[in-house]
Amino acid sequence: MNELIKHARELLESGEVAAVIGYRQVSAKRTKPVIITDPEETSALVFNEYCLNNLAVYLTKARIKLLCKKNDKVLKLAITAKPCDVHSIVALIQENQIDRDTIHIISFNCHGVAKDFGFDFNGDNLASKCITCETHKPLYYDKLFGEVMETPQASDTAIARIKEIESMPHNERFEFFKGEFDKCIKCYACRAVCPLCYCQRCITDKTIPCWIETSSHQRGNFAWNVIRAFHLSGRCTGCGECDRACPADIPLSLINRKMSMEAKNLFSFVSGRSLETPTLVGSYNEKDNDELFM
Amino acid sequence: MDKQNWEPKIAAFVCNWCTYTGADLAGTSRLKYPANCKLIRVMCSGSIDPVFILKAFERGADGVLVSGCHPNDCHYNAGNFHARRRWDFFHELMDFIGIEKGRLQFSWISASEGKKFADVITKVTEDIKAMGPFTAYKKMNSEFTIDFPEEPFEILKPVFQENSDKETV
Amino acid sequence: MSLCYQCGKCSAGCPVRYYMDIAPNKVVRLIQLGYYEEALKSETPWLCAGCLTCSVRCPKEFDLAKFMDAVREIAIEKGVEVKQENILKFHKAFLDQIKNHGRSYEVGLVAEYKMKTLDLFQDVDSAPGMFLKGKLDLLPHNIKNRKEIKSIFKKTSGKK
Amino acid sequence: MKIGVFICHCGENISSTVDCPRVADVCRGYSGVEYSVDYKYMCSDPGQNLIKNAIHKYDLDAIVVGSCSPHMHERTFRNAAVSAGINPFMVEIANLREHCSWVHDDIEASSRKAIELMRMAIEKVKRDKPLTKIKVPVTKRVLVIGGGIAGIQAALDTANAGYEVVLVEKEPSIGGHMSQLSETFPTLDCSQCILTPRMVEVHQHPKIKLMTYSEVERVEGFIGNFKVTIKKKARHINEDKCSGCGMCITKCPIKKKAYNSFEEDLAFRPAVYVPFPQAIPNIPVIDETVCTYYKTGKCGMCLKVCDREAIDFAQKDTMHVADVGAIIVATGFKLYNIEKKSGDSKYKGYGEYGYGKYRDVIDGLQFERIASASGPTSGEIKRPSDGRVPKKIAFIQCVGSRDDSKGISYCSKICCMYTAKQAMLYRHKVHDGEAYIFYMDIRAGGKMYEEFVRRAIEEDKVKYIRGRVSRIYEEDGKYIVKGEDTLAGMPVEIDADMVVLATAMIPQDGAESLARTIGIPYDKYGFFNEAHPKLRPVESTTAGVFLAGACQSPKDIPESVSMASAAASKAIILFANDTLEREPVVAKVNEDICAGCFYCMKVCPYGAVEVKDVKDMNGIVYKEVAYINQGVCQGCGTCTATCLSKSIELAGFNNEEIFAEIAAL
Amino acid sequence: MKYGYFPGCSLTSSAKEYDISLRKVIDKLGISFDEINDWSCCGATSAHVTNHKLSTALAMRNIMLAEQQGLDNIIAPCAACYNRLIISQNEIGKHSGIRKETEDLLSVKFKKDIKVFNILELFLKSGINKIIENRKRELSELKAACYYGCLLVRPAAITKFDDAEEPESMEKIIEATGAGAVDWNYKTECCGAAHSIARRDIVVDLSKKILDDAITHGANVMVVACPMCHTNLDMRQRAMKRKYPDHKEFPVLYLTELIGLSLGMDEKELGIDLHYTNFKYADTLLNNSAKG
Repeated sequence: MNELIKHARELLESGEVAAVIGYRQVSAKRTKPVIITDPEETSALVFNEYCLNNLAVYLTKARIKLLCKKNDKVLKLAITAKPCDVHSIVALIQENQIDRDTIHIISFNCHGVAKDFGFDFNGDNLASKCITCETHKPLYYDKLFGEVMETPQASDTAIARIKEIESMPHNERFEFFKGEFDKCIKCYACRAVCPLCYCQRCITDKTIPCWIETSSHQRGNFAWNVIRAFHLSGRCTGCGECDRACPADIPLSLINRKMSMEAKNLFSFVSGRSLETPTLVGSYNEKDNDELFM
Repeated sequence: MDKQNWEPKIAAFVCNWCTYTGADLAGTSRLKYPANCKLIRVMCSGSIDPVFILKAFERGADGVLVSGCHPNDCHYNAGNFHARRRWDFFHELMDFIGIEKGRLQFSWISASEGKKFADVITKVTEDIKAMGPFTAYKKMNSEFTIDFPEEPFEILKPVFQENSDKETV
Repeated sequence: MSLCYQCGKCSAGCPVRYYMDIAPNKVVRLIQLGYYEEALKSETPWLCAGCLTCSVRCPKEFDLAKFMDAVREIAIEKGVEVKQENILKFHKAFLDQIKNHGRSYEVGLVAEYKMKTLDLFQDVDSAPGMFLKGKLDLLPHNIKNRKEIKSIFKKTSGKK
Repeated sequence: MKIGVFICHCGENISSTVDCPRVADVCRGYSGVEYSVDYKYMCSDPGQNLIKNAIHKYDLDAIVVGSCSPHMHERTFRNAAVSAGINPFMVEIANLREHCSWVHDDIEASSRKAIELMRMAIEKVKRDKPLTKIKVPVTKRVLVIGGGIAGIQAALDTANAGYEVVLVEKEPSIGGHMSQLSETFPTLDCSQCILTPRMVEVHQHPKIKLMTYSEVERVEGFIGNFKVTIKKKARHINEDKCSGCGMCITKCPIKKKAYNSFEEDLAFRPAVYVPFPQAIPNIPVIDETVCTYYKTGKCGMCLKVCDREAIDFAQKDTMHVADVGAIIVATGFKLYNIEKKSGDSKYKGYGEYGYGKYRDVIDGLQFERIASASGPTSGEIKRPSDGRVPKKIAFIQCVGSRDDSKGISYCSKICCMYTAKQAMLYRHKVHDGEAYIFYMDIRAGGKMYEEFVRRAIEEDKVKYIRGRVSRIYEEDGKYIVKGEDTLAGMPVEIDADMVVLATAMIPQDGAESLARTIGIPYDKYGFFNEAHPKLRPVESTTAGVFLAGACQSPKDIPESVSMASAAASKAIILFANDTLEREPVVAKVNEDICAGCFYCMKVCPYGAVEVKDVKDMNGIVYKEVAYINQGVCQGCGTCTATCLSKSIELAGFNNEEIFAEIAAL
Repeated sequence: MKYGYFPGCSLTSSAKEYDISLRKVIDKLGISFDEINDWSCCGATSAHVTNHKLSTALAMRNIMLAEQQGLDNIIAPCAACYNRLIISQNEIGKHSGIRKETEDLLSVKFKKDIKVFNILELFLKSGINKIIENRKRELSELKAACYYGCLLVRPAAITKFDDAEEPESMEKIIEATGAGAVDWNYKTECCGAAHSIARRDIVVDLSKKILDDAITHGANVMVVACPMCHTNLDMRQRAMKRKYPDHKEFPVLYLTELIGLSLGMDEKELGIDLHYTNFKYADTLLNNSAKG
């Protein structure tokens, strides 16, 4: 921990970075995001199993401009990111939202986080994404901390859920999702918390013409959730923040997970894993699956 | 409503260069096919947004067909390749959330495939007839009515026939 | 089959072309046109040495050697009279050896072949030499699992 | 908004299964419809007048015509609307014939469908916006790539029409393959005699800028406005100073180190050379790879003998930029001449013919050089190996061509003719010689072509044998050609003194990379694709890029020349106007809400999307957004569907219009 | 590297010396073999020319045995065996129907992808340097005509190791032994082995042509890698002599024998005395110097 603080302090003091986005502890099993610009405040920085937030969501063009422009000079922005958060950063770089050269990634060898604040960190309370995580060491970073530790064992309930849904007949499935989507109160917390929902104006806010009905009724709820899932298909890096944010407990990341499985299945692609691989949306292969087409 | 006399409503999004022209050829060849399918012409299959399909269902379609040029024959070189990727995804998503694959069908029909166009329309219409009206979606539709073109004359009954008891604007 | 455009490159390169009654490409032509009987009766498939020269050089990548194998197989199945009957007899004798011993047994092979063809004096010049040099074993090399070989023969000889 | 609805009966084509008056009646009831009428033939003059008069009388803003396919008469009705003062894009066509009356039998069903189709079109037209055609300026200069006969013809035709031409040739001289040929079929006139005057004309033409020993490096821009970067390779000779006296060539001590590629490697050339005596321009090139000066820094013999001080060892490649309005690609062909070890080439070699192993097994172009009066043997037919006159010669057709196993399925088209010509030339020159031709089919379509082949057989006694050769091997200085006469059903063996292989025509080296540079599609062999195989054979699918000659597919000289003239006339048509008009169906970005993810840039097949900086009032960039170049955009709309924030709209097919159509389903 | 060994019938009888010399040579070069237990005939050529199913089953039985024995690869020194094994394996890989049929016949499932190598590949892969290192005898006077025969390099699409028309791999091995190789025309021409017994007339004609071409091109020994070819070219020379009285005896060696010679083994050891034609290394030298 001291190393992290020392490093952040050095970065800020040397003037290399304008700010450090990180976590601070608020109670025993709870952290909060913090943006630090004063070297003196770096002592608040922590990294542990309760650093749940995906801080990549703060990497927006406007915020970077606001934080990093210092007297005609553009400084770097440092961010503490779990290996899985780095995937989001990679995706953002690939979608031209940030520039790799202006981001200083401080990452950690990670052995998982708790599913939510207040839970003990153990196999029973492991966050869903950590169960199948394959990147305990970040794929891209500028500074790496932390020791390699074993991840607690847990069973993959999400995949079992997907299998269960897939085994239902279509009409039941439709009713199931209709019911789930119907809980939506259109608070758009899922959108706000998603690092990849960076659009200045969301499709659902476009009213001339009206793309998605925003009134709170089944049809509009359905359309919004389907299009949200589709817009993240092949882009979602699986951070699961939408699930945590949703006040109505709609299984958002379940659909995202299913679509990520399809991306892997159909196109052997996993989002946010490599800066060199072209993004799935926006590229094509002449040999893509053609079975669909008569 | 009498299921025997029920006729499905099908929307087809087709590209201007291949499938629309293929449909023209089906016409000049006087090939016969069911009258349930109405074509919406776009420039390229690459420009069809998934929202179009949701909108079609929202407007009471029982099925949707998307069709464009064969791979490598796109008038715009690669539009259909991007479309194919998009549909590969969207189709899986729709299937997962419970919309049967037959409701949403895809094809490549070239300008010279008038016969294929007629066959595809016939097949899609029959498939959807066999599946019956898309009541699940229509139920959602009925919950909150939307404005759609006026129906001044008797011959065109309201679009949402199944729920004609509900009030429509 | 419809791949063949009758360029004749197969016949041109065939090492045993001079001994054949009709050119290999003509066998293909006959089959293409449906004259199966004429094709099956021809000596050509039997004289084919299976050297694959035609298959390797075919501009249409048609595997003529394999095609000839198939013609022979059909000819046997249909019981068409084989003009080059010695060749067939040899093949049969050879397969009998394998069937019985699992490996080729040359003394038995030659003996059976000669019994079948009554061509007793061919190779009299080489056989004694072979014995002297210890190349012909008087006893066959039997493999252990002859049952399996026999069953393979039995299963594959069944009518299709 | 006042909408006029016009339902056409199309004689009985529509009205036989669609109740047209009823359709017109129903449409009259839709909101916004001011006038609705049905008529026998809307596309006829009276029909069009009906539309025009209605527009005037009812002061219509938009019209919907229910008729045949928009591919048939959209333009007709748009023109009618324009002449009555309505924007042409305020016209919608509902396809009541091809998509309705012709394909359905039931009158009730097709009438209902017709009404629904009309309803969709009416809803769309309500959302239509007036559009104006896009005007693009035209640079009236053409770039011709390739200085063979096709390039020469295209350059001359364009230049004679009064436009400037930049002719780029990668070799030191123009002339191409035609300058290598001895005599041409079917007239047997001397190739160089008819070509050389054209070459000189190109050289002297005031409108043609000739750039030899140069290659196209980069092409930017779009129709009417291309910006081309051309690399001029270092000749190491100052073109302005050189008088073409040839002293350097005569005195160069390196005589036998480099094969003469113009002579198809049948002879050597010095380190400083012109490809052939009639070369245009007649300026030599120093070959760095063999010149002693570049190896040891010594020699400099040419430097000493050149009294005009034209030798410049330090010369470097230079880049030149040209603005052109059209590009004519005429890069031509080369012969399939892969030796037995084909390496990573996509074509396999011909080991069975000993090609590349036996010196007297040569290809068609090599025979042309041997038969040419200006060639290495001064026109005498001699074997490359020992210089003997071959008394028996075998020609083999379809070597490479029509041979799937070697990677080429197509027919090279010219081999039948040139083989007949070569056999004829041989018989004319070697009276006691025998000529055999192994062929599969004779394809002699063309004026006087079949007669020419018959002449070879009947008058010159060339022996044609139908069958592909399987193997060639050397025995006692003869080449045993093993074939089969498939007509006689007999094996054939010929002990020839020389064998000529009519190898396939394949695209010139680098054709594929050039196609990518220009942005034109090509087939799996590397031949450039035409926009339409029948109706647009000289245009590429990229607007403003035209094709001429054998770069598109195998062609003989008259075909290449006519294609070149056609391509030139396409360029001239383009230059007839100062500005270029094009359909306004293009995509446009809403810069206010563009998030700058640039997925549109990734999916655009035409590279029409650019990065645009949005500046605040102090001139400081505060945002990068996508910008679509309207000249380049072809209007496919793939970007509109890919855009996640829906910041792009395709004019003429915008989302509001399509939603309206869906709503009216 | 350890190799599975499939000798094939000929190597146990008419081509004993091939087997003997091969085993001696690899022993010297430090390559080890693991013979397939209870191998059976590959079915060449009689099986595949008359019964396709049978031929595939016979060939695959041996591959199956190798798999069961835990081998990764098989060396098949006989060109015909090699050809049958590799073609059957390829067919099974391509056509799931044939695969299933054969699997049912043999009541097994093929799991592993066993590589089948011919003798040339064996030496190219792990022999050339060792041959050069262990060279004991000067062989430069030998001018070998390398005879591949028809089955060793065909079909090139499946064998994938050398050019089908102008192969050069055997020459490379020959050069490693220090002997010279001549360029000649009949490298891959067929000797007619399939008709060795039933149509001896054909075989004699074809073999004679091959030998003559080698002589014309200045060879003083022929090197083969196939027992069938050897039988035809070596044993049939007597019949040849009867048909063509001016035929001169021409020595035909197995590739392994030549390698053995260069490694310093003597003729008897390698079984060269089992040939019908005489090959005495000393004689050849003598002949050459007499000519020269």
